[in-house]
Amino acid sequence: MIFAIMAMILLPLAMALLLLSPALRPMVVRGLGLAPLPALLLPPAAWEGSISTVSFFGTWRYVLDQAGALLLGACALLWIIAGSAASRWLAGRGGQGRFALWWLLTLSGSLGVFVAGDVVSFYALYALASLPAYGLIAFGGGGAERRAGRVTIAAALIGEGLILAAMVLLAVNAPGQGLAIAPLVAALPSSPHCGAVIALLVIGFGLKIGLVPLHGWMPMSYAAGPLIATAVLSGATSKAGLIGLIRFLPLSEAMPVAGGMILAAGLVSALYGALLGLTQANPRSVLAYSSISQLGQMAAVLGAGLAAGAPGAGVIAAYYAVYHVLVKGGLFLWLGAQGRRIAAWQLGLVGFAALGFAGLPLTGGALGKLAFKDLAGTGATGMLFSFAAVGSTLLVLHFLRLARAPAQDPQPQPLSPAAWIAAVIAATLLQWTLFAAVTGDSARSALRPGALFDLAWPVAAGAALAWGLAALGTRLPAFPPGDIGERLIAIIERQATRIASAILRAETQAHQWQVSTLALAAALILFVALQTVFGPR
Amino acid sequence: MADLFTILAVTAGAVLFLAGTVGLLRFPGTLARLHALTKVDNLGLGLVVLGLMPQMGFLAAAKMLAVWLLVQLSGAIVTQILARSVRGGGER
Amino acid sequence: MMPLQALAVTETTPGGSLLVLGIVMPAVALVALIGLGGRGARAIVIAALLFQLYVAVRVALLVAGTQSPLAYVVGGFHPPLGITLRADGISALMMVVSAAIFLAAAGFAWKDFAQPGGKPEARAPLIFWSAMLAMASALNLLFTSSDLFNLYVGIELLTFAAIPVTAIKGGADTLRAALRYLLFAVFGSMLYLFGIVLLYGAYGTLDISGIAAQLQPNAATLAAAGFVTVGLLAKTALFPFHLWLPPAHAGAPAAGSAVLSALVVKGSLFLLMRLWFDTFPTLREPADMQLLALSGALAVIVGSVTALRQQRLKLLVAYSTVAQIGYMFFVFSLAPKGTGEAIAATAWTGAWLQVVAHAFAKAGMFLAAGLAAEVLGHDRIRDLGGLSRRAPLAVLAFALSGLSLMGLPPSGGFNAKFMLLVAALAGGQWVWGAVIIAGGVLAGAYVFGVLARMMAEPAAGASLQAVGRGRQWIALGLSAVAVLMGLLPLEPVAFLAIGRAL
Amino acid sequence: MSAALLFWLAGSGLIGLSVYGLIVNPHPLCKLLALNLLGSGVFLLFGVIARRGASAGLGGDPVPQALVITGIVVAFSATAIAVALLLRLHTEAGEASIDEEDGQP
Amino acid sequence: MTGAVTQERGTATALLLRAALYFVFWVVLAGAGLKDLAAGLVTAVIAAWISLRLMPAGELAAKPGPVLALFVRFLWQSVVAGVTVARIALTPGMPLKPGMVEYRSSLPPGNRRFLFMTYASLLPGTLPTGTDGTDLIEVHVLDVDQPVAAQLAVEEARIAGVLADGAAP
Amino acid sequence: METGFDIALALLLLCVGGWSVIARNMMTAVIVFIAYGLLLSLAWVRLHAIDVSLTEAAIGSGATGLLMVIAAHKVAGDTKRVVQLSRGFHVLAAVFAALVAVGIAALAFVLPGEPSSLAAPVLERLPDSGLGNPVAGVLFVFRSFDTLLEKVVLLLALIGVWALARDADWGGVPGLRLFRERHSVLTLLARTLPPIGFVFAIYMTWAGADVPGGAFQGGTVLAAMWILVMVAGVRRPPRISSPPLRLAIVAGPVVFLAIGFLGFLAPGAFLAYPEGFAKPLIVAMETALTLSIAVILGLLIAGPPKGEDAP
Repeated sequence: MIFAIMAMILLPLAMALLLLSPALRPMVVRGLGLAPLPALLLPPAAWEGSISTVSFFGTWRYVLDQAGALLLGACALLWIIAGSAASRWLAGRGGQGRFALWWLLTLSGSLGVFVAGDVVSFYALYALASLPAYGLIAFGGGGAERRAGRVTIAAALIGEGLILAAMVLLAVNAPGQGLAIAPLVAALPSSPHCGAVIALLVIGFGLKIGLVPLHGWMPMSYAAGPLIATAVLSGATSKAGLIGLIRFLPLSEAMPVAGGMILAAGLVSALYGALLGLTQANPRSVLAYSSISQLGQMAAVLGAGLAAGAPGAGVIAAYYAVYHVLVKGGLFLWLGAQGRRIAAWQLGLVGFAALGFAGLPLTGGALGKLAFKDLAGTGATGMLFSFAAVGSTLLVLHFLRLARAPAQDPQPQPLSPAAWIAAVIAATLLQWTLFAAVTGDSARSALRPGALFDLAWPVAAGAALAWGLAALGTRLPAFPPGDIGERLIAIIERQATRIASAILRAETQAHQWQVSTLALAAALILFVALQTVFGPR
Repeated sequence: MADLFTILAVTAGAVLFLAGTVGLLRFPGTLARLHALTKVDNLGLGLVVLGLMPQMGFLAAAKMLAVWLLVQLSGAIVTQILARSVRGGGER
Repeated sequence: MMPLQALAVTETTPGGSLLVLGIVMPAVALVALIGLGGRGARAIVIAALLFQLYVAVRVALLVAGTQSPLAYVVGGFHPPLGITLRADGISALMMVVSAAIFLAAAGFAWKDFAQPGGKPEARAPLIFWSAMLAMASALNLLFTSSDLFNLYVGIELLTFAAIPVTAIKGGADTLRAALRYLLFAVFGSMLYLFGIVLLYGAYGTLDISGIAAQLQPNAATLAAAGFVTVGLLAKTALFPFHLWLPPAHAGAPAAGSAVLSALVVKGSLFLLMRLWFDTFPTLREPADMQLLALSGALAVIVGSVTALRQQRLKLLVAYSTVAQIGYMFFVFSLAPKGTGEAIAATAWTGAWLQVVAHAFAKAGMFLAAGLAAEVLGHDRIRDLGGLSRRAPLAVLAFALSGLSLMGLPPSGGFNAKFMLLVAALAGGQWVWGAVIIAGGVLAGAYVFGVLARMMAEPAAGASLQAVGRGRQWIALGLSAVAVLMGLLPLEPVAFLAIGRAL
Repeated sequence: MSAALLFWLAGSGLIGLSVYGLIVNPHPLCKLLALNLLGSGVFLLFGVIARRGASAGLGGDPVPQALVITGIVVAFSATAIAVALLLRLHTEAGEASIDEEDGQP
Repeated sequence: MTGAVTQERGTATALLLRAALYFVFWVVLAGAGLKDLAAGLVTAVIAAWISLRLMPAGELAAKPGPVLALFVRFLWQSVVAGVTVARIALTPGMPLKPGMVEYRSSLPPGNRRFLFMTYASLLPGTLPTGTDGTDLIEVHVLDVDQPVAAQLAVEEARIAGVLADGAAP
Repeated sequence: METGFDIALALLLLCVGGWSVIARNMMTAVIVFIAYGLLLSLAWVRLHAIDVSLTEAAIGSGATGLLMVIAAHKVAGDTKRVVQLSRGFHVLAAVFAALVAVGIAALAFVLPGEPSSLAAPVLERLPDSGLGNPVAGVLFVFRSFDTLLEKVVLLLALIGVWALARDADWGGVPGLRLFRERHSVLTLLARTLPPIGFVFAIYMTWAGADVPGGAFQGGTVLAAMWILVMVAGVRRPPRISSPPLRLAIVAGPVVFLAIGFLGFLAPGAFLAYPEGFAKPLIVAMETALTLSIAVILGLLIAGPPKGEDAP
């Protein structure tokens, strides 16, 4: 297993190094779709022994468990599909080496993060999954793209900082335990800093999964950059945040307060994302809000799990996410494949897959929803999940309406349609295949009438609502992509600029000769005075 | 005898130093002041040296004489250079 | 934390003469360089620097082998009358780091500063190599001497060697920077010297362990500690005493900047650590140490933000040095005095890792920046586009160095910051922890800003010069060391405690 | 009052004066002069320490005296480099100022 | 001045003579210990060699007799000069009419003229302030009414008389 | 009487020092500083440190003063003030400076009562070296390592000054920043004084082993003579690339280093002297150092090479 893991992480990096040679560059670009192949070796192994660990250099340690394996498999498939499409898309295009470099780096981190078993590896691979995204988003070099890239990277860097703080606190709380994640997390509930660590984790990973109100960067980022890049960013790299929550939340311990808060935050995100998505005019933004909503539901599942102390919540959330990985990636690929008129069969297939987010029976998404039904419960929480599904339906229909209109700015080089079709089909097949392994129920249970009804009514209600709204001619207000998050970003940008200018002014003052020398004299006096007052006697 | 000589010579030297200082203050113009400074003080120093010579051994006395002669030489030359730079032509 | 082992009388240990050779041989080479007027300059320099590396490695092996410090009594006169040299774990480590970076910088500058063969001696090579040799000598002195006045001569030597490197290009800006540097540094060393005066007045010796053995917290000692510390802060360019560093480090030739940023500021920092942990361990009071940490925190924030706003690459890298120096000052407040606790050992290791990782990363980064300027003919950040085509290895070097400066694993910078963070959070010093994290975020921002530009398409009409692979590999090698340090386990390193009562 | 104490006080005063001059005097040459004055003040205090250590028939402790001699030479070296820098800067820029154009305290 | 009063016939003689003179100076400084004398000897010879490099033999060669006479006169003139200026300084009215006088020298530009100027600067009331490539010497005097030029001409003749006809400067 | 003199001297030092700090005109400030240096060497005499006094007069006042005079002469026209300091800032600076001064002054009263001194140990071990001057003993025996490094510092100062040459001027003659005159009586002085100065310089070095004096003071006198010769134009300064000059520069350090390494062989430690040979070795070293110091000081004052400009 160790070789597969190493190959999975290092192969993309090695290919990135090969890009240095102009001669090998086109070859590497052609092989983008092959880079994630080693990852496919891993998931089956997780099912045989459930959890396996390797470690080397003392610090570095890799773990394969079911949650990680589910996400890893799905993401690897998406990367393969998108990578093959990217190779074609890049052929003969300027800057292909650059694009391939950022692509491969992101790929390495994005897959590696699912098997990271110690805090250092996790932190490193998480960063690798987040930071090079800048290059993908800002690839075109336009002003909006660069700004989107900047905002994305700022969010990523801040998230990194918070996560690092959380990890160090984890390590501090369990001295002598080493740096493997599992024992550190196990020691967390008894630590005095437990609340702080969980808050840091939720905010840090929340930035990645766009938990409201930390979601502002997401619509901005998904609306910019090449669609091929957005596909993997939305489908795969956002799951790094999810695996973070899965790995670092002490799910085996019932923590009603913390869990309840995460549950609430997730549900707010789920509903808010669905609602605000309806106000968007750009299909990419709509998909971004859909991601906010979907990832919010996943966070809510984890919150519920934490509240109840259900260790299985991680696997269930991951299972639900698998569908999102491939279908969300596929939808972006579909947008990129448009160029001409859209055939009806396309719209049908896309609609079927996308309504999976709402839980349309027979879709893979429906299976995901069934898997977490127990965790969601039947009370108010369950109802809220259902409302989220209603919202998702509305959102998907809104998306389809927007996407049906001829693209204003048709892609000069459309992506190959095979990519999105492959992604959508893979998603559906994967969900059906894995259902039994994850839930323990047979897949047939998903076809029980009760289950079908539970799944169908929110979709039906959503469709009716959409029809009603359209019939009444209701016009929803238009919000800029990112809404309050965007506003928040603008405020932060303004304040940051102000603070930076103030610091620069202070620095300009401080490097004046007279100020600096005076400060030296003052420091001398202060130092000696402090020594004299507080020093040893 | 030697003591008396010493006292007289050193006193005379001191008086000359005083006169030189008075001249330095009173004379008009830098060049005139240079006269006061060099000529009077040189003599003053000479008298002091002369006065002290009997009080010490041969070698020490010779040392002092050598000092006086060197001061004469360098004093005379440095004065001229100062004078020249005061006149304004000296600096390149 | 870990005071010097109480040593009644230090005697010369086997291999102790290596310490003398480490200091004297570069001086011999310097004398030969001046005396021979350009003849054989290459051979002299390369021989001296290789010998330097040999000495450093031998010292490190001996220290590691015997698990005890090396010592040498110069001239056979023991303190308080004479001077002794002493190399403990940290000395040996820094000697190796210094020798390695000097060799790399020399390799980088080899062609630029070659004496023209067969022709009369040229100016720049003589000046550059003389200064490099003098710096090498002075640094080894600073790492090993245990006599405070001898160390004073050492820090002055280091400054005087740094000045010509700064001023070698000769434009008005660099001259101004060099003059600022000199005046400010001499101010600092005068304050240091006065501290020494007080110590001599109080203890009648200048030997570090001699003073430590009889240390009393009396007024003279407290004042001395203040003067010595503040004087060295001026030389280390801790905020707000950094006025000279950015223009000076940005104005020197790339190899010179690399050595200045990587090593020269560390010389006085080393001395500062030596003083507070070896000479005045019992004076380390929280109030003062928090003051140092506060300055360090300001350095991190102000230096990083200022770096973020620079328009010239070399200035950005120089301001990054201002910021990175700040981290090293957290050790004063994170390693509480008088304990052998795990926290203190963690902070201690973290600080030294930061010193070393920054040395390699910054040297690599300055060399990369130098190559960038060579390829493009300027170092305006907004027009760095195209660099990745002409000098991909240099861009890679910049990126790897940046990784370490940001504190992302795997890198020495990460290990350092992680351990400092552990110490900060375990000691309840949340504020410093927050600053360490914020510094990493800001560093990420400026490194990414530059990398993105480097990867961009070349500006229209830009003419790009080719640079050799060899020098790119040197820059990359230095950066790679900084990254490979990240493979070290995240725990206190025993070697750093050799020669100290842990 | 002993000579040692007197010169200690004088030395302290000189250090204070030179620190003031170093901060406020605008021209680098004036700063350099103040630095030299600072150095001489520090040396003088070292001399007082030496004088306090008069014993064994010596008028002062020879170790600090020797160190002061080394210190004077080092300070002179700094002055020589500084003057050279200053004059070259004067030639290059027409003015030997080390102030930067921006900022007013 | 020590160089000026040396009588020189050839370089070797000059070397010996000057070395002897410097040796005397050394002894005056260092005393007559055995080691000291040995060191002094070496020093004196090197000093004499330096001296010859700076001022070749014969340039200011002088006749011993007149030199002695001039030296005595110089001493006396020093006294007169000092007393004169002191008297002026201490006299309430200060009888002083300072001004510049131009003197045309008959000595060629170079060391001989410089020697004369130096000597003149020690005379009462006169202070040469400079010369150039011509025969002009500018002299500052304390009393422009005195016949300074005539006095200087007399003194110049004395100097010229002392100097032997050596190599041309 | 003596106390009165000391009080007067201390006050004078403060006044003159203060004057040189606040003087408006740079040339005035520098000249006052030179006077201050001379007063300071008097103070050193009062502190029973004749060696330091001589060094202060020669280097602290003389050589430093000369450098500063040259600089002040050149930059006299600098008037631009980029930064105008407010009155408040002046007051603030004065307050902090005063606090520093008062603090240091107060230390006089809290220094440990029992002064520590190395005078006795120095005297005890001095006879081994054959030297009579304890200060020379410290400089060349006990702490000769410092002294060796100090020579490296001087070399580096020279490198620092030479670094400021233009590339085209490299190898040429120093630019003698002093005014040079052709028709000056200075030439007479420059032809007559140097041999005497030489004898005196060698005497100072020679005697330095036993009485105050030494290589540094001797070297300074010698340097002064050399500068005199160069300024008067009697001898052109040598090209900085000339081999004899380079040899003279490194002679002292080379001998010093050689003797240092010799110590490895004979008594077995760097910079230790073989028994009985200490004094001759030290004298040889000091002689070579005198030459090197003189040349280096002269070159430091003469400045970086300026090419073959018209004299």
